Amino acid sequence: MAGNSCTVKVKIDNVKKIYDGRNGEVVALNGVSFDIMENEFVCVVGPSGCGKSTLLNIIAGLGNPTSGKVYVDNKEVVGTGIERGVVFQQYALFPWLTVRKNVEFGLKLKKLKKQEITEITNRYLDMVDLREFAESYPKELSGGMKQRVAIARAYAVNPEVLLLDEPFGALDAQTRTQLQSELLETWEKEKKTCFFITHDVDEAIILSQRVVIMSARPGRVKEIVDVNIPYPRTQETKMTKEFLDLKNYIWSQVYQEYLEVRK
Amino acid sequence: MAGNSCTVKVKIDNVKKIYDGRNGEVVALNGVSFDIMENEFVCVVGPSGCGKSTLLNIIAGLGNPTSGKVYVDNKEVVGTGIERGVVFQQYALFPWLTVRKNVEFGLKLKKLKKQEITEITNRYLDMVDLREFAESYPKELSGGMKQRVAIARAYAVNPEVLLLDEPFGALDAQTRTQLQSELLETWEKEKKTCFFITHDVDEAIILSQRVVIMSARPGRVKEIVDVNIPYPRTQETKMTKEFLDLKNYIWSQVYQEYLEVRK
Amino acid sequence: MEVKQKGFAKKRSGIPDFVWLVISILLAFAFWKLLAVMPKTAMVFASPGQVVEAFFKEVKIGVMWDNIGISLFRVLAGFVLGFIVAIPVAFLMGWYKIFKNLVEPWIQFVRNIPPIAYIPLIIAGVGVDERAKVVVIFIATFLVMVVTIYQGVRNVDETLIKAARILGATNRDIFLKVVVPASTPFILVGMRLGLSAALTTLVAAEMTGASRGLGMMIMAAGQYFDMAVVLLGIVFIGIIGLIFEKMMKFLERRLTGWQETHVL
Amino acid sequence: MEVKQKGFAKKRSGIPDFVWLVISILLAFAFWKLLAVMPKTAMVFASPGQVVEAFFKEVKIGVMWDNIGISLFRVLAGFVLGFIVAIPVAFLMGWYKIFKNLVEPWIQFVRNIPPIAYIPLIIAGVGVDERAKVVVIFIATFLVMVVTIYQGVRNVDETLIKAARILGATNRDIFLKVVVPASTPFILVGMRLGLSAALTTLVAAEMTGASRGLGMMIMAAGQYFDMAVVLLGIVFIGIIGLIFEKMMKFLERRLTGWQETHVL
Amino acid sequence: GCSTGNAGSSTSSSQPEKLTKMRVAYMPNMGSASTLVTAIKMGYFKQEGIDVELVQFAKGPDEIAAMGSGNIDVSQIGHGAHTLAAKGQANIITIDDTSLADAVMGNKDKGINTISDLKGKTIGTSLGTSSQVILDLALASVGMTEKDVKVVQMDPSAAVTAMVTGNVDAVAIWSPSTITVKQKMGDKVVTLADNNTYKDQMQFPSSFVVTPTYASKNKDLLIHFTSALFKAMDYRSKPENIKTVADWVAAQIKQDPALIELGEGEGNWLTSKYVYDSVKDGTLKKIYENQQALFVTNKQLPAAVNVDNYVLYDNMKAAYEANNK
Ligand SMILES: Nc1ncnc2c1ncn2[C@@H]1O[C@H](COP(=O)(O)OP(=O)(O)OP(=O)(O)O)[C@@H](O)[C@H]1O
Ligand SMILES: Nc1ncnc2c1ncn2[C@@H]1O[C@H](COP(=O)(O)OP(=O)(O)OP(=O)(O)O)[C@@H](O)[C@H]1O
Ligand SMILES: [Mg+2]
Ligand SMILES: [Mg+2]
Repeated sequence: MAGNSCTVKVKIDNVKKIYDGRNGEVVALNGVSFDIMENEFVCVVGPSGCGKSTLLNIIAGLGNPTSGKVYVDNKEVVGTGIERGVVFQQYALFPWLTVRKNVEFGLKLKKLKKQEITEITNRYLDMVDLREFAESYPKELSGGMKQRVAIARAYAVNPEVLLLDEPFGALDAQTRTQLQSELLETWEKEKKTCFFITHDVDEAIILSQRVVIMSARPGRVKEIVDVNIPYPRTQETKMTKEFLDLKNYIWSQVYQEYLEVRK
Repeated sequence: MAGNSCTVKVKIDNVKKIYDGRNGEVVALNGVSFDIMENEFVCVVGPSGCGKSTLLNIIAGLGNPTSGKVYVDNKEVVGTGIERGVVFQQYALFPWLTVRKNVEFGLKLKKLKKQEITEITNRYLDMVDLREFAESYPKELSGGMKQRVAIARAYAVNPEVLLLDEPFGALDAQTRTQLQSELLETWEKEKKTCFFITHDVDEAIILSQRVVIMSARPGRVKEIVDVNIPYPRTQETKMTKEFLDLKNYIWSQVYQEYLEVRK
Repeated sequence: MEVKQKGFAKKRSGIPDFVWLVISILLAFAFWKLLAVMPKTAMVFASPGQVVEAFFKEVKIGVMWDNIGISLFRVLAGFVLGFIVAIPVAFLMGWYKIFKNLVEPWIQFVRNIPPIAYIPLIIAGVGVDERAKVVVIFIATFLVMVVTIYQGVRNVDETLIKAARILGATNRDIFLKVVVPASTPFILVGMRLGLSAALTTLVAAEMTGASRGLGMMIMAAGQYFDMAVVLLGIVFIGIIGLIFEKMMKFLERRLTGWQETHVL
Repeated sequence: MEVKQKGFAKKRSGIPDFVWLVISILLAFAFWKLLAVMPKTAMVFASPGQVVEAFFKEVKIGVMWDNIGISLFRVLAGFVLGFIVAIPVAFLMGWYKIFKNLVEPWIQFVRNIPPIAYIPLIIAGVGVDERAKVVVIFIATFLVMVVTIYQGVRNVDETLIKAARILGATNRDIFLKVVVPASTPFILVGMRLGLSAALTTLVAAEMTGASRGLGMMIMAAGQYFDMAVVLLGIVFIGIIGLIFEKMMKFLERRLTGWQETHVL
Repeated sequence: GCSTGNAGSSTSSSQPEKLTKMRVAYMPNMGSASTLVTAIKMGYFKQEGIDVELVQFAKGPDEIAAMGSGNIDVSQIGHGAHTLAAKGQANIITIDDTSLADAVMGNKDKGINTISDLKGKTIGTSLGTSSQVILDLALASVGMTEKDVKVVQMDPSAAVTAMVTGNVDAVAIWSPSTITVKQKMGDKVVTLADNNTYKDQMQFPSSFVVTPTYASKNKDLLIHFTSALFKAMDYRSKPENIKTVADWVAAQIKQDPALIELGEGEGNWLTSKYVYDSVKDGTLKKIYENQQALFVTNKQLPAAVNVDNYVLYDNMKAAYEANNK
């Protein structure tokens, strides 16, 4: 079973983000602070539009916070780094590359040997069941298949910190479950740190050690809930009282926030 | 409570669809036949890539079947028609229009009066909680907000047949539940016919009168399951034995198909 | 391991844009001065001073503004016509295969022919009045714009067209409300290049019998090797071009606010 | 209520493409014949027969192929140079604001100047050998391509750049592996227009002291009002243009297979 | 280039010496190319120890630009480019010919039979050329100016088109365009004035020029060069030779000989003796002075300068004397 070491891997320090929209300013994040330990699995839940993706982008180094800072390994984040991998909410596949080449993209940049690239690519294509479609272009894939390519691509470069933005949203329940266990497996085996955004409270509890509940706009951390259920977690876990209590609690917390939005 | 009249609204007759991919031919649909009654609510579930979106596109008149035919009101479908509305899996918002203008798009084409357009638009913007963001551009929205705009846009033109492709996939559980009830409400009140693709078996059962289970590639109809739970259905419905039995059954059926894909 | 991010970030350098423009212009002047002094090029490059002198001379004769005005009219008339025709033609080419098959080879053929080469043909067909000049510029701008906009039309995301159809859009609606806005980036390049083409064809256009105009001024001065006047004409054409570009920038900002751009 | 779908559907008409091409060419010939017969234009339009005659005459003098060959060389050399320079310049303009601020005004200024107007300047700067012709064509093609490709660079979907960065791409990688492929449609228009510009500037280029070349042939024949030879030159430039276009189509098919297009 | 240093051995063609290379600019017509081509064909340049490379240009100003940048040593220029000489940027090493090519022609169908009929009509011409000057002189002869007519700028080939298609009523152009107009319009066209009409007031010389720097550095070489030109001019001036010369020109500029032969009469084909005499009696000076006065009137030149500053009489004299010693 994986557990936290005591080192802070990602430190989010009083992050604020304001977008200058046409519609005036939108405060997307306001004073968000929390730490993610090395080899920790954190899930983030919160109502639509509360700033989850914004926070993920800032950690990834893709957007600058308006104020506040993010540190990874005690170093301030000033841009992207291959120690942080991202699965984007909207896939962001390269439309001019085949599925295989999309997955190989990061590996080639790492200048790995050809054979190694092929091996790794095949491994992850198998994981997401797309070996058959390796030579297809993204436009020839269904929504769920595109999402799976994005997952394979992010996993392939083997980053220390995985930032996932609703990675399983377009998948059927079965594929979803399977990819959940694959993710947990790699997480345990390879000591990754995971930051995982989801709308599915079940998923959040099954996967994570802590669930961060975000409040409605302006996005703040409403509460961080510890999930003290031992790994490995299975379908049966979902039937335990512990699980159901947690689920109800988190659900009701998010529900409050949701009501907040609806005035 | 809504119920089926005995008129067939949509007739799907032995539809086959083959894509000419780079990778050779992909048989996306093979011999799909079933009817959707007037004012019926049908949900479709099936593993990722099994041809659900393809089928929806064909019903919408956006893609021609390789063989077979689709009839709406006994007339063969040869193109789109405003009696059929679509919420696309990938939103398909017009990036150059504000949220409001996106929703107004179809209404303006209908040549409604200005005041009426504004009224309807506001109604649906309120429904999806985006009145505040009416003047924002799609790029300024979060994933879930984009999806909500797509929903409002499709509802606004008030089509007889609603074709929805995982319309709530990017939404938090609460917003999702709310939009589910809104959908059911309009469906009952305005006698709509709904064809609803989802990965969430709970959602399928809560919403529909029949659940179409599709088999893995080449997509065929594996089974059509009647949902004989009376409306209105609530959160409590999810605790009934009837519901849970159905859920388990459908889940296991899809699971079989999923295993099929994984060989 | 962190990669420094440069560019495509919306960061602006501290120095405001117009300062850069001024620097750029000063550099150009310095370069010009240099060319006017270097023995190899001195004969051809009148110095800035001589050009200014030439300007006042032309103003005094009373032809300067007249030349500018009439040339501007020809350029704009030809360009506007070209634009009005290019948009629907590009669209019809994207829409109706038959139309495309019939029209495209002609366009492909004509667009490579040097304007000076078909001047006599224009004179024979249209005559020597204002129409002839406008026609020459029209042809040049039309061809550039139709090629560009056609690519834009082909490039429109199909799902958006589908979405519009579903909402009840007719072909006309799709053209006006989807294809045109979706190909805005191409239409903008097309307009930019169209305006350039209009100006670069000005000399050729005014070979069809002009008694006024910047192109004529350049040609006539060239006969006497009056390089100050030639450069004066070039400078004015350049300035008109810069003004056009400013207008394009303004238009661009208005039309593509919805776009995610990297540099502003 | 159903809207008939035309166009943007991948349906092809039953008639194959080359038949349309033939029809189009035949129509062009008929039109030409007509122009050569109508009294108003007969004077200027040599008939196809006369042009063929002129062709054999030029072949017999032994200059035809030579003219074509040297012009082709100039056009291609200028174009290739223009392309090689335009790509990185457009990219740097999109990437480094300082570079853009410095370079853009110059480009904006020069691109509106008629090539015939700056011929003397080129001669003074570069001389009268092959280089001068290549430089004239280089300038014309470079300007067209840099404007087009720059728009393409600005138009690249930011999320793709983000995705590449996340995967460890350096600026160079992003340029080569994201910006270039993502702006392929713009690069293609740029190349098309660049090739056109190369051909339309040919006459101007060969004013820089040429004794061979299609442009020179046209100019010289024009002096003697030998319209058959002028048209011969135009026809050959047009044919070269059509061949270029065929090559572009081929390239396009290879490069944009990944794109969702509406018409094939 | 540098001087050959064997000025004395001008006519002795026996020694196979190293030839001095010179690049000479010309335009592809009879008036501009004939002397040069003849000198090459007859071997006159070789005899003088010079290897001439001809470079063809479309316009005089382009030649000057090439000369200014050092890419061309000598240019053969027409009327307009002489402003450069007056401005001190070029020196005339010799006159080549005077033009008989220009003409003002009217379309009878448009009611033009005399110069006075031009009033209010549209006239096509290339501004700044000798043809425009002839037009101005013609208009002046009946008390009109360009303000009384509508003058439009066009290339000669465009002017031909405009004339024959009736888009302009008259043209002021030069050979071979004049010939084309006559061919196409037959007796519908009337020639209202040409160079001969005003030859006392104005002649339009075309000349060989070099930059002043080049002139001062290559005095001897230029004498040799001019000697060769004079021999060629003498050859060309003989009526029995003119057809041969035309055919050489045609070959050089790759044109149909039949077309070029039409231009046999477009110039006053001067002899070296005429040049020598007119240098001595001041006729040549007068020609250039008249031309310069015109430039001043038309504001193409700010003020008159002394013609002696830019016409190298000594060069012509020396060359003639070398040929005739
Ligand atoms: N580029 C932008 N410009 C302006 N506002 C933006 C931009 N991106 C996001 N926003 C705003 O910031 C807020 C948070 O957006 P974000 O994408 O982080 O939400 P989210 O929590 O990921 O939502 P979802 O669950 O729907 O994906 C939203 O209100 C959105 O409108
Ligand atoms: N344009 C296309 N060209 C080629 N193949 C395609 C194309 N669109 C879809 N396919 C193929 O057709 C099959 C069905 O795709 P479809 O989008 O209908 O699946 P889906 O059931 O909607 O899946 P998901 O749940 O992942 O959205 C897939 O195998 C896909 O690869
Ligand atoms: Mg999000
Ligand atoms: Mg789908």
